[in-house]
Amino acid sequence: MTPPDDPALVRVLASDGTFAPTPEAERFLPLIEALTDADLETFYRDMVTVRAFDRQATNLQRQGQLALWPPSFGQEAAQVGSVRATRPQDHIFPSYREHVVATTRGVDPIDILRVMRGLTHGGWDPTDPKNGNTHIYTLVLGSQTLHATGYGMGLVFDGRCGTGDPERDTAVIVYYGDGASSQGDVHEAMVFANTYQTPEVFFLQNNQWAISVPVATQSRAPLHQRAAGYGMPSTLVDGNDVLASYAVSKLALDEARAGEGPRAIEAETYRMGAHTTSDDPTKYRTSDEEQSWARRDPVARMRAYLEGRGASAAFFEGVDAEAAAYADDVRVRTNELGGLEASTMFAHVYSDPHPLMAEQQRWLADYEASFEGGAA
Amino acid sequence: MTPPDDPALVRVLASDGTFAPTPEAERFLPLIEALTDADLETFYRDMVTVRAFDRQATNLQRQGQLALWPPSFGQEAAQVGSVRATRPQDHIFPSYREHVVATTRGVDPIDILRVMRGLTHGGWDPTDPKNGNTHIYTLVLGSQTLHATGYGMGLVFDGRCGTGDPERDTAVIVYYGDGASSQGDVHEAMVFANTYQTPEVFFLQNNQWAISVPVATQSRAPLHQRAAGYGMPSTLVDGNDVLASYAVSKLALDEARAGEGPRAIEAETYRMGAHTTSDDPTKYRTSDEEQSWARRDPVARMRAYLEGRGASAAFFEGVDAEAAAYADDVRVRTNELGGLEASTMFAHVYSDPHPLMAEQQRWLADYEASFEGGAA
Amino acid sequence: MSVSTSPATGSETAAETGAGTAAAAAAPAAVVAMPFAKALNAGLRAAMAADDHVLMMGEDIGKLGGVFRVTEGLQAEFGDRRVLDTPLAESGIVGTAIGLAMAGFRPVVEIQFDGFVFPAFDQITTQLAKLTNRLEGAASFPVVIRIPYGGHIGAIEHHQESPETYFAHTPGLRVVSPSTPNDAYWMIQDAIASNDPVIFLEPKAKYWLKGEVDTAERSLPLHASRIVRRGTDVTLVGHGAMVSTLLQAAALAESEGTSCEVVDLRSLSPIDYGPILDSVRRTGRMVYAQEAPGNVSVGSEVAATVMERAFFALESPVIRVSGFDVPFPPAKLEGTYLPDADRILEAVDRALAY
Amino acid sequence: MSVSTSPATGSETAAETGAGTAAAAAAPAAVVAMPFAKALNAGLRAAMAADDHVLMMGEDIGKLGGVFRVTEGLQAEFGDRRVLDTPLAESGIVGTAIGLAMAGFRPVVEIQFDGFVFPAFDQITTQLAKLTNRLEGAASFPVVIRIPYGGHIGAIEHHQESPETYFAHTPGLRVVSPSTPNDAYWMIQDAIASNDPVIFLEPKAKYWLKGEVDTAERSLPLHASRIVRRGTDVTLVGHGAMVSTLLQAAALAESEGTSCEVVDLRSLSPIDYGPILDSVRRTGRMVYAQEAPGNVSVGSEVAATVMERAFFALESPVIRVSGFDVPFPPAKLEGTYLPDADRILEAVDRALAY
Ligand SMILES: Cc1ncc(C[n+]2csc(CCOP(=O)(O)OP(=O)(O)O)c2C)c(N)n1
Ligand SMILES: Cc1ncc(C[n+]2csc(CCOP(=O)(O)OP(=O)(O)O)c2C)c(N)n1
Ligand SMILES: [Mg+2]
Ligand SMILES: [Mg+2]
Repeated sequence: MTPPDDPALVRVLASDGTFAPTPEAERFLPLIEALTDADLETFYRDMVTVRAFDRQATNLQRQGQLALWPPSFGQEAAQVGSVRATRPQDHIFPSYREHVVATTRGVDPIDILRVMRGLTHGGWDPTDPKNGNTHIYTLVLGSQTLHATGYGMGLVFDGRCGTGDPERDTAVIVYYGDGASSQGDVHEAMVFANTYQTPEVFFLQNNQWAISVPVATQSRAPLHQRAAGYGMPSTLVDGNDVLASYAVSKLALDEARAGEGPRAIEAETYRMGAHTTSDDPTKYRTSDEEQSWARRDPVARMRAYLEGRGASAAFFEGVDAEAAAYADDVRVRTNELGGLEASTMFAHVYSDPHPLMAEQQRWLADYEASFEGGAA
Repeated sequence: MTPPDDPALVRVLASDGTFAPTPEAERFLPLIEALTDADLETFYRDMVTVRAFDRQATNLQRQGQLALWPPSFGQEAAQVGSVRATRPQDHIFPSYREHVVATTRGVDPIDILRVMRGLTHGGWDPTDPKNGNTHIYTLVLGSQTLHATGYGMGLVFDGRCGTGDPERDTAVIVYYGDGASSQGDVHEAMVFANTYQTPEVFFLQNNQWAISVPVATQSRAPLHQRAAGYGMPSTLVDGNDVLASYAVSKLALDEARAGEGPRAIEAETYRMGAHTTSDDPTKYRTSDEEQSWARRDPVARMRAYLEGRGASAAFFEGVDAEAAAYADDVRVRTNELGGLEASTMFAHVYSDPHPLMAEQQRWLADYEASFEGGAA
Repeated sequence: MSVSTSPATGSETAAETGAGTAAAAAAPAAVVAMPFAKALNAGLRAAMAADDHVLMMGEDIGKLGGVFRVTEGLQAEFGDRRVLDTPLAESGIVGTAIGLAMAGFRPVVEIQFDGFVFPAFDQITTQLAKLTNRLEGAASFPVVIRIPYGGHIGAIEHHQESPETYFAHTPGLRVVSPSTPNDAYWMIQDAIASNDPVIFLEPKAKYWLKGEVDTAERSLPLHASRIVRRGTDVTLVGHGAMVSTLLQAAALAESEGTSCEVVDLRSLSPIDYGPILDSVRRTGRMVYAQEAPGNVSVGSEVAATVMERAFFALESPVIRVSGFDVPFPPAKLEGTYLPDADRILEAVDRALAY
Repeated sequence: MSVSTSPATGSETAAETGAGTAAAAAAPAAVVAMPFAKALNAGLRAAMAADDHVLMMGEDIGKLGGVFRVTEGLQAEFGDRRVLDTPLAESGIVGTAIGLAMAGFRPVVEIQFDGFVFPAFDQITTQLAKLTNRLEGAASFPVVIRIPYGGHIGAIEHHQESPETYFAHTPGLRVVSPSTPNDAYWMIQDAIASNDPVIFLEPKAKYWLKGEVDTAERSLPLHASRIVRRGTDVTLVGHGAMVSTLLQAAALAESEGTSCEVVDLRSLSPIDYGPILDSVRRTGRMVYAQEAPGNVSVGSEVAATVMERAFFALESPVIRVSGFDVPFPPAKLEGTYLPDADRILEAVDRALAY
């Protein structure tokens, strides 16, 4: 649980925000140098905004507005860096903690909360352009990696990658955790991805824990080493360094889009909060460990870097105010959320008409009507 | 499909039987030098005998005596080498083509044929000492790798490995194919094996084909490279070289037994026959390919080596005669196999009494009796 | 409750050969005799030709044409981007088929044998079956999973099972099983045309059964059941390979003076109860036959529902004839395990004895 | 056909608290009040203390004590070689449990939630359920798979399902579900003592239910059903969390003048039909309630079998009240989806109207 010191690690910003690239980071520096000040500010703003949202959601759960909340707290840099490296045409397959990814791609945070409130299993429509090709959360760990790979196969078969046209070539990026990495589906996804040379990035957020189980239980070897066995290049990145996370994702996505096949990234990060609002991390981890990772806080690190580059106090205040407003808006709109029609239960089980659905929906309507009439 | 020339390859005998160790084979030579002439002759006898049995079984299937036969033809060196490296206390988890392994450990070949004749799903009792701790065949590809790993976990928990006592320390070896390597269960088995440091050897027979699908479809990278991702040492061996196969297995099993954790071996070999007697390989592979592998025949190679060491014609004649007698005996005993009592269907579905079994068995007995009485 | 959508053919041979009298009467028929497996092949070919996003995935379906040769020639005709010999991993096959459906494809997956569908069970039940619902209808998942199923071929373990219960119980899936070449030809095309996931169960015992296929017009919708023999005393119901066993039993019963009506279920989810209830209301007795273990099975559902809906019409309870509640036994015992005409007649006798 | 092995308690609160009157009468009772989850914990502890080859496996069952704290304290007491926080892979957990059973262990597996059992489905159905049979009895597979199941807790997707049908249909498995702390305490020990694989379904809605546990003596064998309330007009049957709903319905019915008998199934495979048939022969009517989707379900089996075996005793068909045939809906709709006392009473009315 000490900070990663694997020689393969790509890191650009030290914990204190100083620009101190590791040797492995050298080849990524041009990508970082190409970033404008506005880009850097956007990265920071993304992280701060979604952290405020995340804190708000935790509070909403405590207030009984949500059934559950799985915080993204601590993983903002891994998520912002990778998602800001995507292009609009790319497809995003999250697991279930990718709030930063989803909202950055355009998903309304309320739609995530609707899932956690028990109003929907999906939340948003991935085919609606406003959601930035963000597929819905998947709760059965690892299963989304196969969906992403299948989507990537479709891109290959339809000639939607490797044409050399950056506006058209499309990649997929799939998110999964250190715990999920043990699932057979993740293996099979890597097998298929390499066989069909999908334009795909496997983005592993190793946040050190799968609920109460440390990553050491999943693997004694660093997880990024698995990719080589499939013939797939992989990169280990400091996931709490938004610049490094951006750069390694950008390169991997560009290569994937260009038709060079799938890529893997392991982002070393830390779940700074509880697994979910139902969880009590004090049962299984030490506050020493938590504190050591608090010192690597991705938001503080980027802030220090921007300060070092001369960002103004007004900028930070502005971002904080924006974030607070964003979180407030979420609270207001959560409180306004309505209920659910019982009939929705039957509406989309099938796409084509289905006699059992019609029958049961009719039965339920009649049954409910019988109460309204004062019967039973 | 050209012969393996991976620099990692361990090979001792060239295709023509000359002793020509590859650089990687150097460290295994002491294990080979320790073999006696009798050992070498045993290896050869094993291979010839089971090849004769295998041919006999193919014939028996053609004569309608078996429903199906999956030949081991061509894979004798991989199987003999690895199984002769086991110790009596070791546990063996075959897939379904390990006829050489099973019979060498003591399984009666008739028991394998009983499975393929439709008389039993199991065939033999792995808890009967005469079967050398050989577990039964598993047809759902890859699932046996988890059973082997669980068994290995039991050995660890019971302190039955790593004590330093070679008579007592126990290992497991599990066999699987290049096709099966794509299954999620194989991945999960490697995850668990490495987490619990099981005394286990994952023995992959890469016979180049999964029915009609070439190994290139399963992986673009050599399969032995997967192990490293789990932190597990692995060895690539020429599986048609019985000496090399023996030596790499011996070392891996010794290390596993000694408590050093799991090991992986990929044996490059070739399925010289059809997938099963239902298969027609001419549909999917060239006779050029088959011929190039015929030149690497494991039995011919070992014979040439023994001839080079001065084995007598009488020895080879003796082995051939023994093998023919063995195969004859199998034919005779196959023809003598009886039928099956219907009641056996209910006998072992559960270990403890079960009302539905009792009821249905009784019903069936009454029903069958009703015909005997001339009724219905 | 729907009413029978099809005229009965009135003869068991017509059902066996698959000549739909309705279609034959309605349109100039293009009737060709072919085996069941070839009819499937022709149906798949037609679907692939009609829509270039129909794609086949599975183990050994390319050069080899599948272990039962159902996809024979399709890779040669449509290329290896449309007929994929995948890596050997069933969860991977179904999981990537889901992703391909998201990308606009209509994947048709072949599972090599009934017993090998279980590694894909999670992707089928928690993902494929539920994704349309999870997405509130934003996307459809037109994935067909073809599974050769059932016994009668004397094969080793895992090669003779009838897993339909697992799928029929799962909301979001459709489950069908043709019993004749004509149905094979049309139902596979209708399954591919369906916007929902369809578990397509192919009674492997019938792959070599020859019958007439009317390539001009389908006789029935995908989810309709069909009366394949008229009778007055007892209604016999089943699906897949059991249909011919039921017809055999009906023929034997006739020689003993009992008139049996036979219904081919065709669709196991949803079940078209119309023709069955209609029949049972006339006969007052019903026997259900299936190869699967009987405990908690499709037969349990049909029996419970028919007894519920035709309670007063029944002279006897619905009698179920099923595989025993044991794993499919070694092949030498399949004759005992599988319901045959005699066991069906024994049940008919029991029904008549009430 | 067995006959009821238990005296009815004659009161719904006794059933709720789990005080077995039979046991109480027979032996000096050591009765302790505790919540259902604690009763399971105590049962697990007793089994581990009695046999050092009983071993727990699962996700987060060690330090955390399981997400429902059912294994709380066991790792501290028995060590991390007997209470394993495994890698996160359900097929791996069940598959290695099988290997451990081969090595002489009696593994007790925890699946974190109902919806996450499916990745292990292949190992459960093609391996665990069949290995004893495959080995012709040469080895037993005493593996218990504990699954918190069912709704009522307002949780997100995959956390509220009732997958019993998949297991009850599978030969080689036993499937049980306690509904009271006393049953939880004893049934988990009996399941571990069983030489067969047992799917142990824990109605998670009841984890916090307090009741009396008689730690001195079990009241019933593992596979017995139990009449938990006497009545004369309609027999209500169910399992798990539904039992208390049935008792609630029975109480309401009583106030309207209808006397309901309530049977707790306890074992879903095998089913102990004795007490049910006995009851139905007296009442002539039956309602079956379950949370699972009704189509092809345990309820279908019970309905079909009861109608078959008590055909002439029935005044009305068996009426089933089930979850709808849809995926378990978002939590805000669980109140509509899950059968409640009103829906059971509606079914009682329908039964009485025949
Ligand atoms: C197949 C499956 N098994 C179990 C669970 C229950 N579960 C939800 S999250 C979780 C831990 C996941 O750990 P990891 O993959 O590292 O992701 P993280 O929570 O750290 O983001 C578990 C066990 C699940 N969702 N799916
Ligand atoms: C899970 C599963 N899927 C499919 C099959 C059908 N099948 C039997 S053998 C085989 C090919 C196996 O290839 P490989 O693992 O390389 O072993 P080999 O036959 O070459 O020894 C297939 C697809 C099976 N037995 N199990
Ligand atoms: Mg994690
Ligand atoms: Mg192979």
